[in-house]
Amino acid sequence: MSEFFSSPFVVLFPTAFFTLALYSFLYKDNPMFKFAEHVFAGLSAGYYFGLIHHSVIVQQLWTPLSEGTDWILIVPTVLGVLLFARYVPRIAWMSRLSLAFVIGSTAGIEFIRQLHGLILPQVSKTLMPLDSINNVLIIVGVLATLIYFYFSKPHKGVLGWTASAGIGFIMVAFGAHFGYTVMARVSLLIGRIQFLLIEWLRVAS
Amino acid sequence: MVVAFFGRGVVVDAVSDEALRWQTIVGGIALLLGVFSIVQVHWRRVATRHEDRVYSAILLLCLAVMAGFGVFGGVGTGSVYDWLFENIQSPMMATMFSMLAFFIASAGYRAFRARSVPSAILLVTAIIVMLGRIPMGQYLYDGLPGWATWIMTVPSVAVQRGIIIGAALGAASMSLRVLIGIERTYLGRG
Amino acid sequence: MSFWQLMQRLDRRIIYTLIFVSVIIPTLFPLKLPTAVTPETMSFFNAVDSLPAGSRILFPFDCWPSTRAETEPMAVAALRHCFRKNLRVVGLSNVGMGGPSVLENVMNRIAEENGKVYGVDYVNLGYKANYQAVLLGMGSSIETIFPADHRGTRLADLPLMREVPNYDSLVYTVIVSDNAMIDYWVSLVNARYSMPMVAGVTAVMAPKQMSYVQAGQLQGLLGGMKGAAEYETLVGAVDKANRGMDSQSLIHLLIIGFIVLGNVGYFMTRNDKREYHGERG
Amino acid sequence: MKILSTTVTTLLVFNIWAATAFAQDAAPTGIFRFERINILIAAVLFSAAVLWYIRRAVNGEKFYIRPLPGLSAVDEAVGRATEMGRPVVFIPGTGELDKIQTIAGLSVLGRVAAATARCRTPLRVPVLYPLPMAAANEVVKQAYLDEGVYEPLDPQTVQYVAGESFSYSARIGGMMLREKPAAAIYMGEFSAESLLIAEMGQAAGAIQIAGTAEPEQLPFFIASCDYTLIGEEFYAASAYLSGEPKMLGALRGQDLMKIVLVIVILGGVASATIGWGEQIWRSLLQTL
Repeated sequence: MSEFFSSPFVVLFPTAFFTLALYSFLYKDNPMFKFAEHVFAGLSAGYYFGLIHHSVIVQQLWTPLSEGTDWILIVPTVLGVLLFARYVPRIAWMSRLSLAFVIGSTAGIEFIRQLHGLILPQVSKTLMPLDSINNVLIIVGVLATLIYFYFSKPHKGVLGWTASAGIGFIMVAFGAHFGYTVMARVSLLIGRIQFLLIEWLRVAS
Repeated sequence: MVVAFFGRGVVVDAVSDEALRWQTIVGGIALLLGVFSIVQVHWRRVATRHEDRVYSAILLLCLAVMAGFGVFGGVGTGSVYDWLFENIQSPMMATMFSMLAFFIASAGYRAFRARSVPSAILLVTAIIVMLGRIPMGQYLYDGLPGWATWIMTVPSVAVQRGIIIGAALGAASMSLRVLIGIERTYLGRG
Repeated sequence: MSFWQLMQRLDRRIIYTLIFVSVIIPTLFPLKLPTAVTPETMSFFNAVDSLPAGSRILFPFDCWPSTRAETEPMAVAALRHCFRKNLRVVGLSNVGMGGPSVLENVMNRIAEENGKVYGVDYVNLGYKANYQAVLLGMGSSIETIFPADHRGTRLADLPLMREVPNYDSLVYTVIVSDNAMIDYWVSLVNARYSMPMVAGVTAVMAPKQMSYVQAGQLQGLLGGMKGAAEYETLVGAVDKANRGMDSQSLIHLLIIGFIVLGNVGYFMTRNDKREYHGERG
Repeated sequence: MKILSTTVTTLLVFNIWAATAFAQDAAPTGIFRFERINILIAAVLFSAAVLWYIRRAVNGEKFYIRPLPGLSAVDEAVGRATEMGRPVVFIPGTGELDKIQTIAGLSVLGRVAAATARCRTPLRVPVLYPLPMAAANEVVKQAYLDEGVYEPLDPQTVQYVAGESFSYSARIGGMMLREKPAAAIYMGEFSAESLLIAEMGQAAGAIQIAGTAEPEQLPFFIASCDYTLIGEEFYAASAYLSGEPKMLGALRGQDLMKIVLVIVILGGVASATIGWGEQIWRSLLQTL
């Protein structure tokens, strides 16, 4: 009896159950999927809560504050607490201050990052001599794609012609990427089926 | 403008580091808002005897259990928190991820119709690359895997680069619009 | 409704069922479809095959459990090859969650199969945070970075590790990676310590990594499950990857078949648009 | 409101200043990083181009902007939802608020929320992270107020649903099948869950409009959605939808920079090919 309870079938039963419950959704919505879906959402929110509690609230906020080394952290704490102002109608606008801080700093950081980290290096990589078919194609492809995004004129004449070349290139790239990704996604499915058939049911080896 | 990026020194670096650290902390505290939201929605379902109230109760229970163990019961290997993650949550993540195998097939089947020249190009490259990836394709025509790799390393790279440059221009312009305050739906139009 | 109209708007569940079947059948009954070996896999095999017996190699397994279906077969085939050639393997992982335990599991299984002893023929160093410090630090002293192995044994108590103070005593590196760690291995360890290396990466990453192969920074490359299957064939131990490739071939052909049928249907019924409302833009 | 704007402006000035932490590498000493002067020039040029066109727009100049089919579809989608009496789902991506794509998505949300408020069509905004949720809440609340809808927001409108992207997708899938939204709009940063969400929406019969700057996810949106905004088009979406001259002016400035980049590429390629002067172009673009 105890052998049965320590068999992989029983030990892995919860894992297998939830795996099958999620797959059942592919057929149609059903109580088993609904159950799994809500358990999944609850667990993951709880997991995230635990994670943030330890890695942010305790490690980055509480510890430095309680050691009295980093008083400046009171400012983000206040900004964080201000987010809850929206539950008090009279001071609800204050929660926007915190959001303005985050959105503003993001915009500031991104403005330079896009120029420094993306535009300049990507353009720089494209400055290649026209000494092979591949180089020519890459340069033409980059230019055509870029021109496809030009907003200020209708896509007619030379611009229209270039933009059509651009959309052609884009479709080649997207088709290729799509086809290429099939294998990676099927691998994931194979992994789950191998779990069910080999590790759990042990009907194959 | 943008002094810190071009300047250096103790004060400047400290301020910029601080901004990122603050974002993390504000985000951490905001998590409580998220929990408020989830509890508000599902508690109401339980209280108003909504048809899905049982599921909502299950969700709240799982949330409480997982968060409770996470905060009070330790998170290391061998803890309940870790066990629940390893045996329930993580396999469910893998299962959802693997559903993409089905969806990539249904999406491809439905969308890849040669209705226009661009969609015909899309369709043909997708088929060439798919054939180039499997041994069967190589038996059909020896050069197929080479073609597939060439498409991935030449035209595809060019397009990625074009999209990245274009998107970066768009993102920089977006940031600028936020910074000078003309793009602020998030603060109202006042 | 004609056959071609039917082919145009097949219920998605029929597609799902066929995909399930295409995975389940080869898992239960291997079809043993042939695999053709690509040059990158061939050079991966040759590089490992030409190492003299007894050589010490580094074996980083930088993978998340979610890509296990692709990465584990590569690790299995590579370790089989190494142990059969009597190489001695120092494993580690730069992915904290799940990496070291999958590696431990695979190493023990393949070692047992080949009669290899832990501590003498192979070691699993486990995981340490801050990969840049790990990769560079191991160049001067492995023991400073990993005072103990994954099982908690001090390195001084492991005969293999006594012979390996740093990268100088390791002749080769075989990497299995599902993330950008591979870039750091190439740009830090290959570039600074001129450590020769080969790598197995996921299918999605493979095209980008080809540039390292062309530049000679990687001496060979396994791309995803396909690379693993080819390598299994070369090592002469057909296993999960080949079975997986059977499913892969079936599903790829299935999708291509559906797309072709859908298109034939589209052209056959293009003229009677009134009956067809299944699709938008 | 005045005080608020002033505070925000102060914060923004501070933030531009703070906008750096990602580049703290060791470099030669000195107060000013002269090796980065090219980036300063690029930043100034870019800002100047955008600001100049905004100024011209404010002075009443009209600019032509090529129509984007995906965007005219937004109104159509909201209209369809109203007719059918079913909700509109909006997902501002699955990124944190520290991603510019999330902010761009939220700007589009403002326009969509205004449209749904006008038609009194229910809106569902499930969000993956708490901070974007708080921001989405403000955006929707403001849009409703601007359209004269004063009832308090239903907590179901903007909601936090799960702690990580796969459980999030599972919840979205369930929601799609049960509530059967008439329209689904996905604008923001997405990773692998893009196709999960879009196929589930497709199965639920929603008209779908997507926009993202992730090159990896675009093929899946193209396959699964009715309209897809690619990269730069996605960032331009909120400007298009607002129709404000200032915003369209900004797009014009961005286009001018595009022409500059095309010229730089052509010039650099020509130099590299004839083997003369390549270094000048390279030093223009170097990033240290």
